[in-house]
Amino acid sequence: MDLWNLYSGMYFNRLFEEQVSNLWRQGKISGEMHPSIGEEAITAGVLAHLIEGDALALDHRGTAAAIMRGIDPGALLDEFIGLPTGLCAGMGGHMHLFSEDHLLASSGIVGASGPAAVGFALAAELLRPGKVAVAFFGEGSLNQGMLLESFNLAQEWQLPVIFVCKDDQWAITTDTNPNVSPVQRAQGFRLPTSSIDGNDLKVVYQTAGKAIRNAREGKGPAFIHATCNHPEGHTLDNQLVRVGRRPLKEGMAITIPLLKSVFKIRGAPIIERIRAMIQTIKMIRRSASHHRPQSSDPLKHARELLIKDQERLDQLEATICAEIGELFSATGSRLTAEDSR
Amino acid sequence: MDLWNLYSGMYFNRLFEEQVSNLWRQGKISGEMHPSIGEEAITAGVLAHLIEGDALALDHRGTAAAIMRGIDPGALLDEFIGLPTGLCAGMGGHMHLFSEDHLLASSGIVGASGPAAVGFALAAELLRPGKVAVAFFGEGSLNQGMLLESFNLAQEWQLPVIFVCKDDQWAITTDTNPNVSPVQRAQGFRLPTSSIDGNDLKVVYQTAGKAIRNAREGKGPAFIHATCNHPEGHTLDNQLVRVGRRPLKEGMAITIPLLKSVFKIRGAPIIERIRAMIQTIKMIRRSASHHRPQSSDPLKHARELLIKDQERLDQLEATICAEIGELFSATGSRLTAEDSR
Amino acid sequence: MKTIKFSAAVDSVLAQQMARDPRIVLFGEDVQALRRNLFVRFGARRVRNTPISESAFVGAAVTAAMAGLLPVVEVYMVDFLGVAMDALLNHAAKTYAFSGEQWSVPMVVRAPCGGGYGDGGQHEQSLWGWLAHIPGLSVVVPSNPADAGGLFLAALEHPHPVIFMEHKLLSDTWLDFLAGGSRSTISFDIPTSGAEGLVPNKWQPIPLGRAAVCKTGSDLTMISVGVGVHQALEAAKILEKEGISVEVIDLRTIQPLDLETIIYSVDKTGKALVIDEDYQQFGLSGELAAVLLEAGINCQYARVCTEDTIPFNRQQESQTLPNLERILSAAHRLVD
Amino acid sequence: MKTIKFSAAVDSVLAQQMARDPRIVLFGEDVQALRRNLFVRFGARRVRNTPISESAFVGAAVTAAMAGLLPVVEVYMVDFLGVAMDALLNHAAKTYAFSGEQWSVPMVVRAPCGGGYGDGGQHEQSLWGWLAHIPGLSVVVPSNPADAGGLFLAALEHPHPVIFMEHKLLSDTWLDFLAGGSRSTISFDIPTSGAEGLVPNKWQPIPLGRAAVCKTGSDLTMISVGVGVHQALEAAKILEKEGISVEVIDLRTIQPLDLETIIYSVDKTGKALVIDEDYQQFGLSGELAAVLLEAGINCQYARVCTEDTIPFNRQQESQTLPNLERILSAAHRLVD
Ligand SMILES: Cc1ncc(C[n+]2csc(CCOP(=O)(O)OP(=O)(O)O)c2C)c(N)n1
Ligand SMILES: Cc1ncc(C[n+]2csc(CCOP(=O)(O)OP(=O)(O)O)c2C)c(N)n1
Ligand SMILES: [Mg+2]
Ligand SMILES: [Mg+2]
Repeated sequence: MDLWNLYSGMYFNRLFEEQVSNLWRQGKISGEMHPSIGEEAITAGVLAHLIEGDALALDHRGTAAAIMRGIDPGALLDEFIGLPTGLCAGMGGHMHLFSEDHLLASSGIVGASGPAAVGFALAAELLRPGKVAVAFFGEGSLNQGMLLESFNLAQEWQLPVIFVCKDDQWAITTDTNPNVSPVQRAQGFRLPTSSIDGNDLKVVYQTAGKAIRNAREGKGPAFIHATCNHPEGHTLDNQLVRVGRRPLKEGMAITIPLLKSVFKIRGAPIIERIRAMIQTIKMIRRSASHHRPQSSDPLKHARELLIKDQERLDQLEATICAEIGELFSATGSRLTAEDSR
Repeated sequence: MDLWNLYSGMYFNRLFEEQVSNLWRQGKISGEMHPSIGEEAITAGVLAHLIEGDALALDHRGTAAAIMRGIDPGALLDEFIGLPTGLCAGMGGHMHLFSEDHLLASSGIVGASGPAAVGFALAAELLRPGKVAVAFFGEGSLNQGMLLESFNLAQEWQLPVIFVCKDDQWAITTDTNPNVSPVQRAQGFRLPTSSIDGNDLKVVYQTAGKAIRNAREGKGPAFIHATCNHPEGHTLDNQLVRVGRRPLKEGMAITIPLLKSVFKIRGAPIIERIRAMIQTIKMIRRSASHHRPQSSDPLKHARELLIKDQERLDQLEATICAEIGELFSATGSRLTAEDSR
Repeated sequence: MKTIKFSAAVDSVLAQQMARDPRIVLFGEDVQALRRNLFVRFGARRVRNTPISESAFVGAAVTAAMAGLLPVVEVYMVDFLGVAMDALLNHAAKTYAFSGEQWSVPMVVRAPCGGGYGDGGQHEQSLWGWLAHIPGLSVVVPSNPADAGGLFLAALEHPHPVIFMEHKLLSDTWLDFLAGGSRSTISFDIPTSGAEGLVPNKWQPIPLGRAAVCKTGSDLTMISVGVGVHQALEAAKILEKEGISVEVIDLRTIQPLDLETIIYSVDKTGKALVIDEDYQQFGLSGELAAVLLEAGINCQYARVCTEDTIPFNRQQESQTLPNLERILSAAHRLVD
Repeated sequence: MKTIKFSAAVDSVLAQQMARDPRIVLFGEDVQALRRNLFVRFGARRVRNTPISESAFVGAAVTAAMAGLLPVVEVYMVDFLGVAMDALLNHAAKTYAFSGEQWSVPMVVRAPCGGGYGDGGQHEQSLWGWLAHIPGLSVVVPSNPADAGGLFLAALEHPHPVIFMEHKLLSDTWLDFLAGGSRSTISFDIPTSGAEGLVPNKWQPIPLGRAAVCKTGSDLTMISVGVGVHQALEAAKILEKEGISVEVIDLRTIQPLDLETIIYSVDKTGKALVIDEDYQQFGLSGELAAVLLEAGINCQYARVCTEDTIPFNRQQESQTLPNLERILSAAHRLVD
């Protein structure tokens, strides 16, 4: 495992997405924005094992995987902005990344990465023996029928698919039922499973390595459950996160109508209303405590593994910082030039 | 458990469906025909516990359940024929049976009975506390996303749904992968499960009783896996069954083109072809051995429990026989009268 | 009369009716958060979060309706009905017919639709003409708060399944949620009179199948729905200055169509311009041509619709969705 | 030239192309049995049974195509695409556009369609106009063995997704399978020249988007597809005896439409009668009206389509699907 190399991809992605977030906040990127910040160790640990000819099926949160798979960051950035010079000529945006060269496809439809990986793996079996397909998806997607079907199909056809569930415990505003075990669900389809701390790069690397090796050898699919945390919440600046971060300003906008509603005549018995109110407050609180920088940050974690060689680390980070700076300032001036036209 | 009563429903259904099969062969019923002959013990054992206000979601093979739930056999028969006097005014046919009075709905879409039962159960929880919903489906349906999703939804909402998987080991021409355990799959969704011999009326009765009692008491959904056999195969007179029964005549029609194809130049390596040929022959053989009357016939089984009182049994059967005779001869003459008009 | 916002109008009718009619239940992903004001008032039994399992919960709504409830089932976007299409196509739409018209399915699917905020082609579709193809479904697309409330009330009173679509450009809550609308740095082409407007003090149902003539005119009839209605009105204003008198019809419901209003108007003007944000081919714009021809109206006809997958790039997006420029040039071609 | 049956023509092209092009794989429920002649020749790697998981395996076909295969994915009936609609609507149809036209999806969905054999409304739908609404999908509906083979070859050569539909009334194998067609006691209204017919010794692709003029005439143009073409020809024969000269157009592909042929013919006859087994509203019949009006053709127009959920009852079924009687009376109304 070349830790330096992996860390450098993770670090690059973090800075990249932070800058993307800025651009988004500046209104240079339209629509929603689902950062993958926080899942860098999962991405790096899995992708470290991929070789040319392997395929990747991504969900709505595919930035880190696209970056670490080697897609040109400039093309990616331009795609996010929607420029003709983007990876997909500005047609897709951050949820619809496609690169035939990398056999990389993403989708904004929850669960779609499962069938997509199965199709990629089928092509691998017939055209590129020894190659594999990886599907990334969140734990919320485990409720989407097509993903469940794809577990079974991969198993029936014994295809080289690695299903990677990035469990951040949230699906937008819904925090995962703690009684649900993703691993148990995957076992229902006879998939070999592992459940790991997705913030721990080494563990991800080892687990993914084994699964991918097996898949290459024709031993069929596997399921990896890896926990993580998305400090930005579901999308940049979504209401839940805003309330968590600016409780006074944003909280009031939510609280006043809530209080009005809870006291309206006609409705559920008071006890049910109180329960609903408490549940709502709890959900907002939990969201606030989850959706902020965490001590478990995978980047911090990985960094500690390298801190022994502080000098090299500093240099690496400085280099990447400079690269990112260059990329974004170039793009920034291009955008400004266009704006003024 | 009123064995006599249950047996009488089973016996009635068997004769009813045999007569229906005759009418179908006579061309009086159009389209496909999926007999439920062979699953009478499952139906009887489960339905014995249902009371007014309980709901039933059926698949394409719903005749036995409709009969034993108390739908007027005359209306059912007319529906199968497509008469305006049918249960659904002849609009649905045997795959689309609907009775609001019985809260009974069926669908020809594989897996649809799962979501349907969840909706019925939701209405039960809110409008008819203590009432339950039963979903019947085959083991092939366990691969359909919406059914899997419905397991989870019923569990999340803790609804009174009893999911009953009638495992006949076949989905049309596909015999079940013996490595797949329906129970394991259901456990993936945290459903309490039982796996039983669906030809054994007593066992079905006891297992279903417990599951339904729990559901009524608000303890949530359950999954019952019950084996059975459909001696008629997937549909009446389908090609696989015909080949099994009339190997000479029907077999040749299949074999000649097969042989021609297997020896065509260009195609898979010979070893793969031979494997495919063997698999095809095996499949036809297995179908032939499955799709004929079995010693495990649930009716025989149930009958043995009553044989002590041979006299009463004879009388019961004679009565039912007469009822069926009357029903079908009346319908027969109506049809003839219409034909001659 | 009071002034409220588009989605607030729907929510207000929903709250009013939930208070009156205990059969109404609301479910969908995150609705306890998205409709939190209903949640804290009506509780967890009637306002339910679902897993991300559209085919199961839309399917469940069908039988819940059949068994006595009146489900309002909400999906994040109409685009995501792809995964639940069987429940609509083969169950919601067909049960009444299959049962010999004995058992009906009173349910409402509430679905945001439409584009114009840069979210890409899997999240900005309209699909109203597509859904209306299926016999047994009604499809409602309001263009302003008053219609949204009145039509939603009618949808709740309708004994058969209704797809109720809220254009995201008209809904401040959806724009906040899906377009980062809270950013001061981004702006959208929001039709102000559609996003916010006067509504009656007491809601009255607006019958399904009744179009609104938003503006009368004599030279040309523009027929549209949703955001397109506002574009048509804007175009009409400009054309009016050129001396072209435009009649603007807001269909309000796609299925059933208000044939009478459509035919009467085009018969009068002799020219029909359909502005349809849904895909052009095999959809609403075609159906309007057919009903005109069937009525024996010989007219000049043009359409401005969405012809392709909607691009993410904002400029191309606005070229692909109907826009003022395309509407004006089509109108000119018709009139010259 | 030789005479073969409808589905055999498709199978024959499929076998020929599988022998030539190793990228072609075939999968679907029970295809190892249903296409057993291909199975024993091409083996289990290329002819694959699937579980009953349409959304997974149609979805998988999309990326399999993107990664270098040419999947022919078979579903039991077009009606069942309801459960797989997301794969078509949001993936197969959109990937080429999303990728900036850099990555295409060469796949063929083979789906039996149509009614007239008494199998009920969830199993007899046509849905071709519905599918054609989605930009990015081609939709092919042949009416005879020669077209079936030639169009299937073109579908295999097409770089984008094609829905290839086989009308069950034209396919003896599907009728056996789904209608108990092996019974001597039952009969269907099978268009004989559609179910069996002459085909070329060497298959040539028939380009998508090229209609066939099956019969020329001067008073009235009938436009149809699939079984409707045969009904139109039958009606034309009867009308001819009354002195009414009918031109009959077989569209063959719904998407793309052959505008030229349609417009030329209706311009000539001044009268268009659309016979469409798919649902009437918001579909093919409407689109044809629109393209005629857009071309500035002022014509008389009528349509005979399926207006409602298809009843199981054979008599009502035949009243609901287009039939000769309805076609003749519509033609008379147009001509008188
Ligand atoms: C079929 C479908 N339903 C709903 C949505 C809306 N949606 C987008 S992301 C998301 C939550 C996904 O949760 P998870 O899979 O855990 O991924 P996460 O966002 O937490 O990384 C939902 C509901 C969608 N895109 N597709
Ligand atoms: C969504 C869908 N796909 C395919 C079919 C065609 N089909 C009808 S029954 C059936 C097999 C069902 O097998 P199983 O659930 O085991 O029930 P069984 O017929 O064995 O009782 C199939 C594939 C369908 N009706 N619906
Ligand atoms: Mg998540
Ligand atoms: Mg079975």
